[in-house]
Amino acid sequence: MLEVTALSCTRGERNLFADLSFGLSPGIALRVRGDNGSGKTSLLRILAGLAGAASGEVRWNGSLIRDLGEEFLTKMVFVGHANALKDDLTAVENLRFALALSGIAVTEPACRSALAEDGLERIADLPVQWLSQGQKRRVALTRLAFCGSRPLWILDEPFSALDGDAVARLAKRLQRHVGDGGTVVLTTHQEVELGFATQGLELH
Amino acid sequence: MLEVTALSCTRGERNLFADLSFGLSPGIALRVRGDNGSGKTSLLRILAGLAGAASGEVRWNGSLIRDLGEEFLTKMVFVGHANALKDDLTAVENLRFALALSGIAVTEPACRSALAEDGLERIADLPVQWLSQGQKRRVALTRLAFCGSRPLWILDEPFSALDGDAVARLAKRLQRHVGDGGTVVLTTHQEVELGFATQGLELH
Amino acid sequence: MNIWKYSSPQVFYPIAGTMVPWFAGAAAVLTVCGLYIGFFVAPTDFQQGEAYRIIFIHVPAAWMSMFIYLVMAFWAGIGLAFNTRLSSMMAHALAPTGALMTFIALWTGALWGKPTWGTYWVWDARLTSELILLFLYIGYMSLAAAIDDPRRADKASAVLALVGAINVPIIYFSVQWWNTLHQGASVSLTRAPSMATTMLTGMLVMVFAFWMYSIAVSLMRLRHIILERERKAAWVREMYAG
Amino acid sequence: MNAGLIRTCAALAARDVMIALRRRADVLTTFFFFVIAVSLFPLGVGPEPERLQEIAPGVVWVAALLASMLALARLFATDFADGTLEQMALAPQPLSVLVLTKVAAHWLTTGLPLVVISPVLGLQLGLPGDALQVLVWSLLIGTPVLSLIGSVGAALTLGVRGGGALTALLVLPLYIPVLIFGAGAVTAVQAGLGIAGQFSLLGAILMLALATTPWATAAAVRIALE
Amino acid sequence: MNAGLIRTCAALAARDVMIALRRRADVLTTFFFFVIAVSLFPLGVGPEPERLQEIAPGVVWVAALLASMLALARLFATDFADGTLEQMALAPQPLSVLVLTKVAAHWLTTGLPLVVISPVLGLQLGLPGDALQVLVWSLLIGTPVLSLIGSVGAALTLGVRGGGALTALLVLPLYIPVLIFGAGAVTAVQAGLGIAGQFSLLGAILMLALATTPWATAAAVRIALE
Ligand code: HEM
Ligand SMILES: Nc1ncnc2c1ncn2[C@@H]1O[C@H](COP(=O)(O)OP(=O)(O)OP(=O)(O)O)[C@@H](O)[C@H]1O
Ligand SMILES: Nc1ncnc2c1ncn2[C@@H]1O[C@H](COP(=O)(O)OP(=O)(O)OP(=O)(O)O)[C@@H](O)[C@H]1O
Ligand SMILES: [Mg+2]
Ligand SMILES: [Mg+2]
Repeated sequence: MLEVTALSCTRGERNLFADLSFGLSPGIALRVRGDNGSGKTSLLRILAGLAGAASGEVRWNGSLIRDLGEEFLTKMVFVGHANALKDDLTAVENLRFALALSGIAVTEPACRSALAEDGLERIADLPVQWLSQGQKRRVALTRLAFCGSRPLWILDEPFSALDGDAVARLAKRLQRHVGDGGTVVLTTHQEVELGFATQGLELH
Repeated sequence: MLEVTALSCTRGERNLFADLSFGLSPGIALRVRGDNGSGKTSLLRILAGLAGAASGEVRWNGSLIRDLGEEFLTKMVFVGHANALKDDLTAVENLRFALALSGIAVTEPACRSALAEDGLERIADLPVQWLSQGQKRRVALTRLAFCGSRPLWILDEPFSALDGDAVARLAKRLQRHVGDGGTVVLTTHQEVELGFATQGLELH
Repeated sequence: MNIWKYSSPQVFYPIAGTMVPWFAGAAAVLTVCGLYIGFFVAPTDFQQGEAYRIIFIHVPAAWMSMFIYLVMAFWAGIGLAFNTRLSSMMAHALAPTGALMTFIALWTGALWGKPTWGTYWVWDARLTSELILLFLYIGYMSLAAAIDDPRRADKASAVLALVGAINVPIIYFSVQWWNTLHQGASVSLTRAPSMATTMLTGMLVMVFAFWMYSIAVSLMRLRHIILERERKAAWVREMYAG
Repeated sequence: MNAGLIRTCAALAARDVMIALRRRADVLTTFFFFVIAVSLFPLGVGPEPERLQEIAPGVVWVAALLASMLALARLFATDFADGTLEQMALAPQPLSVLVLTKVAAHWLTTGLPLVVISPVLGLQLGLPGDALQVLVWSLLIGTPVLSLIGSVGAALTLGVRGGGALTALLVLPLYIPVLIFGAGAVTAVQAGLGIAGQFSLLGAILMLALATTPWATAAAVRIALE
Repeated sequence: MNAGLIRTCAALAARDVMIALRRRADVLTTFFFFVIAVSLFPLGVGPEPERLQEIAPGVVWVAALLASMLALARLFATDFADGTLEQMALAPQPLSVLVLTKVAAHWLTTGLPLVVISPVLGLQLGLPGDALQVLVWSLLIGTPVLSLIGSVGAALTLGVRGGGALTALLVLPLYIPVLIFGAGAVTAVQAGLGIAGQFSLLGAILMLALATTPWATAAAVRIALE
């Protein structure tokens, strides 16, 4: 259960949003909409605890995420604009390390098959620097395959650079997660039909 | 008139496409489709003369672009995945320098009004590092406003990260350019209706 | 009444305004007295002749250079911990004065070194660590200057200030830890001072003069910083409207 | 929990070392920089053996110091640019420990090689056997301190105007004590004096750095990500 | 065409200088680094004035080399990462000239300040007046060479793995002649010898670098973009 109360965020002289409040119970997906620069990324980073808000609180199951600290981090995955991939490592290596970092230990074969499921078997052993824009994004997103146990997913423009199939596949994954009682917060400018109901939040 | 004959491209062990041939007469837009990693970016970079092809030739008005050299570069603009913006400079400064670099001298007021036209007046004087993903992309694309005189536009995923209005605005700009007898080569995974006929090219 | 209300720039700005003249005045008076004692009352030193009179500038400057750094680090730390805007501003306001004091200590010390040690500069522990102090001040200021977002600048420079604080004890005890050219503490609370009382009084008066000066200047700078940071705030607008 | 922490750190260290080995560029440049910087001195200063021998400790130490400082540029910068640092901050493990791990890996790939090659360079400058030993030991204790202190500066300057040079400005002053005791130990043994003092001080500094810098660096990283 | 070339280069230079000034810290700190690096040597080597004076030329020159190396890291890297380099390659102007412009701007903002401050540092190390003059002149001719040679290395290491590293390491040794003659000139004047030889050689190296490196760098850039 994610609760946001009276959240406001300022960047430099601009107030992006003020006094924002909403709650997300399990099995709900929130889709943050808004023009470029309306503050979607800023909001998501605050929800993930990466940035601080000018005022207001973010609570997870009743307690402030600041106080929860690492406990909250074991409940959450964040995929931002940046892919967090190392150019010199192969897709498999990147996936393994990314998961290890977020405290999820997986075997190499597991990574391999997860990549294969996402249609990336051919490039599983290429250094990421050689991959195409969309392939990189997809490698970064493959992490989600192992994050079913984490209730809260925060995804910033996950569909950007993905081709049709990849979009569909990701949408299905999100659908499954929400179906299993997970919570998803995402932004996207693309008109993808997610195949499940989303609560909407419009920033101006 | 852009002609491509028997073009093939290999990356490492993979050949992305082989023996590709097509011609684009003025007033035609080519939309390159294909899954992630099918070779769209590679093709566009070859057309722009940034990368070399394994075999085959690219001709502009009959002569090889390699031989035309700088003359060809005065006929073409390329907007790639990367925005080519300097974090420390403001949007206006970035725009001016980008244009100066491609040999187009413009006054600062001109840049300012061009940015305003694209709905960026508020951030015209912010250092680019503070801008949102989409705002950066839009600043990079504003260059096109001054490139009407350049027949060939090569755009890689121009619509990525743009909000609805921005997409529409860019589509209109492309439409005008094609209407004026320009040639546009672009890739996009989004289903944007461009409002003008495009020749399609599918890579596998 | 709660003391916290003073931690708001809006409240503190006028208070600082009223305090500045007093400290400035005190600084002026004390300096005159101190210099008078130092250059006319105090006797000529039997071994160093007149050169020793530099002490009346050198020692106060040297002490302030270290003390101001500690105060700066303290406020910076408070700002980092409770992110109270005002304390970070205080830290920024203190830095230039501290750097100036350090520079004066180095400069006068070097001038003093020529007659006494026969050289302007030796790479001895105290001199070196004092030089490091200057570098730390410069680093603190350039880091703060290099970051546009004030909130981030405060925090980042605070971390640096705290890490650098380790250097101050090194400066102070360097004379005891290593056998240096530089002489050890001749003034201490535990034992009787080992210098002529007139010299001592003169020096102490100058020390207080430097204190007053530092406080006055820092407060003035603080007021500028407050205005600069809060220029968008309502109260500043009103102040200038009315 | 604890096992998880160890696993995470192991993975992180393994990753950094692997990357360093993949792009040999970074490791080799630091290393060669050190070698060349030292070898330059006989050229810059002139070949008189006894003079070279006199300045040898200082030269080697300063070169080591500058080399490890040059390497700092790559400690966090790439991770910051590609979003990995973000993910580190989001890892359910104390960031200070993760940072410490990164610094350790960094030292393994940039600091240790310097220590290993140093006797050769010392010889080249005509240091006698006992001085060589002391040189190696002093570097072995000293270079980790350099990496630790440096990490604070590197983190503070992330994404900040001023880049590597600003880092240098911030950390070099803090390096000076290490330099004084490190080089001091070697000169002392050359002069036939005791070296216990310098080494106990170096040790103390190392402990202090280990105890404090990880927190400072972690704080700086969080600030940079804000 | 030609007018266009000049306009483009002017714009490019203006941009780079402006960025450098925006990051005022950048310019300042390259030179603070230089200052601090020089100040470090006495600490390592010991305070004896006459010895310091002897090694002063080598010290200042090595420090200058390190400083300009530090600054070089940022010559192309950011332009490469954000796609500006791509656009430079697509500019309807000879890439080698554009590259040369960039290097010039880079030298103006990082090399020149070193030259300007160098006499102060020489003084700190006890160099006499005539030696100071020679030092400044040698740096004035030498630092541009460092920037030019360095640009090749900087371009070679762009994005490339393994191989690029080694080629970059081949560039590092190219600094050596500059150092030998640069520092050599100062030591020569200290020893009361003629300096014409060193300076004519430095000049020759500068000419050679001007004539060759822009092409090499341009080629390296194109390779990196492929
Ligand atoms: C650049 C050179 C010098 C520097 C950086 C320097 C630095 C300092 C510092 C930091 C202090 C305050 C610490 C303390 O009180 O223990 C100090 C105090 C003092 N310095 Fe210097 N000094 C320099 C040169 C000299 C010289 C040449 C003399 C005279 C021979 C001198 C005489 C003193 C005295 C008498 C004190 C007061 C010590 C006390 O009463 O506690 N200093 N100096
Ligand atoms: N220092 C600053 N001064 C003024 N405005 C700032 C500053 N820093 C950031 N901004 C503004 O804050 C906003 C950041 O928005 P954010 O990145 O959250 O947008 P977004 O909704 O993610 O946009 P996009 O859809 O393009 O990703 C931008 O409009 C930017 O112009
Ligand atoms: N050295 C290499 N070895 C093998 N394959 C390589 C190598 N370098 C690049 N590739 C492959 O070449 C392709 C490059 O494709 P390109 O970037 O043109 O794709 P794209 O069509 O633009 O994809 P996207 O839609 O994701 O942008 C990728 O599939 C990549 O895996
Ligand atoms: Mg965004
Ligand atoms: Mg692509």
